[in-house]
Amino acid sequence: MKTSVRAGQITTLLCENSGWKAYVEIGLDPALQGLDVQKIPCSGRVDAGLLLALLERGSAGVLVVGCPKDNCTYLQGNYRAEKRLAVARAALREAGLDENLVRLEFLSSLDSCRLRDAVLDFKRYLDDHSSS
Amino acid sequence: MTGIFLCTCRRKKDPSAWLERAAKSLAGIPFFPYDAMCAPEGIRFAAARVKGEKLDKLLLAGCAALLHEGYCERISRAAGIPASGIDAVVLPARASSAEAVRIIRRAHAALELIPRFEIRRVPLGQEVLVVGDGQVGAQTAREVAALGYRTTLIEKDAPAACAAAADVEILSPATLASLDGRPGAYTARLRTSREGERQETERVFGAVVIAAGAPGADTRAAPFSPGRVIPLADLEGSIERQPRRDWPRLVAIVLDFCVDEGRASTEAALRSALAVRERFRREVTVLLRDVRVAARGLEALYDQARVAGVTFVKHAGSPRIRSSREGVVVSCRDTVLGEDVEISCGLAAVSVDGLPACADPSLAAAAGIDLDAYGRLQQNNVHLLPELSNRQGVFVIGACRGEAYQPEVLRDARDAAFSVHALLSQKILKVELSHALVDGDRCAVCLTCVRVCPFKAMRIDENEKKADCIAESCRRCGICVGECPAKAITLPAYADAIVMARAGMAERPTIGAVGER
Amino acid sequence: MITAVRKPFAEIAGMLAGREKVLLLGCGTCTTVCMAGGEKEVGILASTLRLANGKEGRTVRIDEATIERQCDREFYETVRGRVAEADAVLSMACGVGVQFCGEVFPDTVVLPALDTKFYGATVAQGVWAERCSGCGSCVIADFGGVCPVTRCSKSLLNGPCGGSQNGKCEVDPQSIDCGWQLIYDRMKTLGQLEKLEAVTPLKDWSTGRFGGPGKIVKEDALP
Amino acid sequence: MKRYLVIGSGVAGGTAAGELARQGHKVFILESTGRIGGKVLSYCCKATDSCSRCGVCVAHDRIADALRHPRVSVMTGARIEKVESGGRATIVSGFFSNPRIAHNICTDCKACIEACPAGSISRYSRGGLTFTAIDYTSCLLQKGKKCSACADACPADAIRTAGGPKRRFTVAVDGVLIATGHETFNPVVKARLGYGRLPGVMTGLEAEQVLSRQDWLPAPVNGGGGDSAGVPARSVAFIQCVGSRDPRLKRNFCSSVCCAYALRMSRMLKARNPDMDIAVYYIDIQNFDKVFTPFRAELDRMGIRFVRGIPSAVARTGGQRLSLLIEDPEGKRATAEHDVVVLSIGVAPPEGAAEMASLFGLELDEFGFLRSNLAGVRVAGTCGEPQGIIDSIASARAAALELVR
Repeated sequence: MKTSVRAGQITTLLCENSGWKAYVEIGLDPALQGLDVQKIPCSGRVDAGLLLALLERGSAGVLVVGCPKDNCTYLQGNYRAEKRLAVARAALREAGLDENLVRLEFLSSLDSCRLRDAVLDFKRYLDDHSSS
Repeated sequence: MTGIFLCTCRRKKDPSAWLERAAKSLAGIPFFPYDAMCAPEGIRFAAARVKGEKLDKLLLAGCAALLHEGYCERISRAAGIPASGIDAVVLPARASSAEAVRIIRRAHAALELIPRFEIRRVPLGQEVLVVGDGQVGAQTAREVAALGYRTTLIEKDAPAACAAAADVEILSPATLASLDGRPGAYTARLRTSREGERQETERVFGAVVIAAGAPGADTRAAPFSPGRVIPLADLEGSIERQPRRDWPRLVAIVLDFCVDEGRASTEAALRSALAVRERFRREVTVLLRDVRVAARGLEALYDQARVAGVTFVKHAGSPRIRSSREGVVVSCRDTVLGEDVEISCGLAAVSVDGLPACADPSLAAAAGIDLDAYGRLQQNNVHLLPELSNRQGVFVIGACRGEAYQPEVLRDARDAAFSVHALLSQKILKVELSHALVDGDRCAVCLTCVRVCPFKAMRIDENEKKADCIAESCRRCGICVGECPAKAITLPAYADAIVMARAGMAERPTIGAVGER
Repeated sequence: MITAVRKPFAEIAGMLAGREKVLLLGCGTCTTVCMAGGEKEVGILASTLRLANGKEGRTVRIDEATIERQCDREFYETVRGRVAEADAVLSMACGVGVQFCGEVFPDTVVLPALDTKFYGATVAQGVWAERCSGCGSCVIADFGGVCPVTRCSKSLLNGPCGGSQNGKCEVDPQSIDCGWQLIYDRMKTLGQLEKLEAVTPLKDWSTGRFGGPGKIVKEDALP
Repeated sequence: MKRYLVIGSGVAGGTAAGELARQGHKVFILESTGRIGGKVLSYCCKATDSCSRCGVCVAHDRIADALRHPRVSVMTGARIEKVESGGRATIVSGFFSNPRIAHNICTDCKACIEACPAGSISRYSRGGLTFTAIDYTSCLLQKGKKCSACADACPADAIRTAGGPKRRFTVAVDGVLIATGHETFNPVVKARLGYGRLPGVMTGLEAEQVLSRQDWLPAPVNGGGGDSAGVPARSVAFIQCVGSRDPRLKRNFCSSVCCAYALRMSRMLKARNPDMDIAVYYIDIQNFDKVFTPFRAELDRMGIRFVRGIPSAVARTGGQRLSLLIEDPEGKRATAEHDVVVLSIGVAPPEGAAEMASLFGLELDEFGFLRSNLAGVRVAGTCGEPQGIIDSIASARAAALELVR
């Protein structure tokens, strides 16, 4: 039986130089209501342990949004994030879970419509794949 | 104490019971509903409550307007609370009071975990080091000195060729051996040699400008041979010296040999081609991938060359050059005709800018500056362009980082001087001590953070035998936090516990089997 | 430092089958530096185990802790209580730590989470390579500072075997340098090539692994 | 502290104003329209998963820095009437339009937008840059009516109407930076390319505007034009050098920016829709990236087609498609079909460049771009020479240095 993932169970970690700026414009968009939206300084702040810990504590999925590559204000952050997401995905596979419970999107501060699409797409994915 | 300011402007239709319920649920926390938090009265209201209730942090709840950086700056100024002590959350338009309280409580719990950061005031040294005495370097030294900074210029070759201003100290031959420290106080180890004797001196500079000139080209990539295949730069010399009778019937000029070149090469090729054509009445064929004319006057120069009878062959990249009995044969795919062509000439001049760079990584290593995919200084990141580097207060300009096109040299020098001035004219740098913190007990001194920090903000404290973060160099990105294998580093404003609190989750790991859902 | 890599998850999960209270014990020294068993890796493995158990509906208690060094008794004091609560300790130290943990807690099952590899150096961020085999009688001085016992796949002491080609070792020409090429190059740099003329006598291997478990007693350090 | 006047609020003007203010100076920005930011605000981000370094996000940051700064005041709907020399200072006078919004006080509460009876007030919010803009062409006050609805509604007292629709000003400043930007070439002049006549033919600027809202270009359906509604185009042609390198139009200069935006846009489109056919018709591809050769190789790998030669005409096919008249390598006439044609229109001097030159006593180059030899008056950005965003920023900073020195 499929259940709808409650928005509040989705964690979105937005780099304050890209995803967060995009979010500020569309903060009242119905698609984004009720999500746990957090500002992080850079996608490079995220590590596998943190992602797994969030899932472990009840997050239905974690969406990390960083700047496009070579657009990271901190130069290397999004490259590091990509590697760490890979570690988290490997761990999820090992645990017998869906590795796509964590997702990394690269988009710029100008792309609020793509942020909305990314969130909606992730929600849809989790809805389609959540089992209970 | 953290005060919660709830903007009620979008809740005019809400029954007052909504607010009452919310206030009741938040009992014990200073809670201030107000009609229009984003308006100046709202800001004044918050500032007054901060004073009256001795609040040291603010949590704003309402619409997305409260999230704007500009708003945060204004309320921060009015209330005298640093931005790190202010947070804002969006409440859904139709949120129930319970829903709103849940969101507020989480953000509140997270904000409570953010420490109050002290501000450190560090002096910014008023001395500037310029590396390289080429046109860009010399011009930068003049510009910087004219702004009143004590300027030192070093040049690796002796004697320095530049005629910098009288108030610029010139050291040559001298190289940069290492650069440590922070913006405003970089310690540079300078290696000088006098009469063959090497000396090392340590000098402190507030800022550094690197204008070290073009990296060497890998000349093995083209079959250079004297009198037949020569660098384009040498062609200019031949034009001055070589009598007309010594010029072959056809001269080929080859650009974009391995990598795409820019306006500087195009201009040089056009000028040389015109000179050979007009002075010696010889045939000239310029082979290039594209004519790069994106600057004032270049299109006219190109027109002039065509009118003068210079032939242009646009190749598809990677032309081949071989010797023949008559001289040299250049072959390539002609993309206009769509066929392979061979040009036999007596002399071929190849632009070395089109050869792969064989950059000397020693300067980059000494200065702690990253390289791009060509091996030139400065990563190809839009936030760095054109003059910033991965180290604050270290600027890179000129051919060491990219194409140096003559009319832009002056601009680049001024750009760098402006950056130096923007940093150092503050005299005192105010630094909020919210930088990455290393827990000495956990630190295994593994050097991971030192190696991964893009900004060279991490070093090993030799006394404490642990990693240490330079607050002035740290950009608060948290890359080191995620990388540290000992979990010894935290970014105090974005600690794991704070992320967990905002997500409404338990701080301590769940020891039980299943996460608490 | 001693280097190690984490075992495949399936192997770890298999070892833990049936255990109900497990303590993951990280080591804050060598395996932290080689990024196999420090606090970060402990956290990742603990979370993975909890998520896996949750998925399967198992109620297993996974606790996590990291101590300074698992090869010294005193460091275990801080976790004594938590070890007592566990019915198995999954050690993320090298083999030394795993065994020593068992010696400190003789009644507790101690399981290895890592495969211990070698004594190595960090040759670049994220890359570790073997440099010493612990043979017990160091011969490096005679070979230009490059250890033939470790760097030569066959531990040859009198020149390369026939499998050395283009400076690479026949065991894996892609990734292993011929140790003897390295020795030769280094000695050439140091101007010591003539030392290679000397024939190295048979090595006494009993000072190392082949003489049985090693033990050091330093008289002046005894209490 | 010195006082500076920056004319133009786009990338170059915004950068210079923000940086000068941060260094402790007072800066006045004059903007001829009621909207800050210039053309860059209608440009799209051209990143795929990786950035193509177009600089549009950086430009937003720079302009936002300037607008937020307490020492920057912006005068919109402004016009300069007289420039005098007052010793070391330059005295500039003219008028600006009311209502005037103090951008560093405005709290983005939107009360004025709701209050305006003519619907003249709008809001821009993208990439961290948020401000309120007034369309003076429809504003009632500007039309001679008595209206102060926006000012009355503003709780922040950030909107002023004192002094009537046109308010005179005189400022004495230590330096002037002219950064009035550029106009784009009007492709209607090149009638055979079908702009304004054939649905599906759009300018690069229009493509930017569409792509800043969505990541596909609309194919003309049932005659519908550059509307964002519709079906995604499956085949797009970029025609380069429209109005550039063209002696017949007295525009034989390279506009510097069109290769950059067309190639970056095509990379973005292709990455989002890998099945799309994209062809770039060109004379010469300019080198615009710090590491250009791998960038171009990536486009080749992606399957973007580079076709040397500019189509001489665009026509409508029997279906909904566009047919481009080209020359094949043998010099024979051939056609190529596409759904949408993007004309990479060039850069032209700003409107009023001649007026600006005569006011300040500056020169115009042969194409009408500004040049200054005066110590206290500097020119930056595209009004001096066609250039991209990063170069505009650099030129603005270099010019600012000359002013503070």
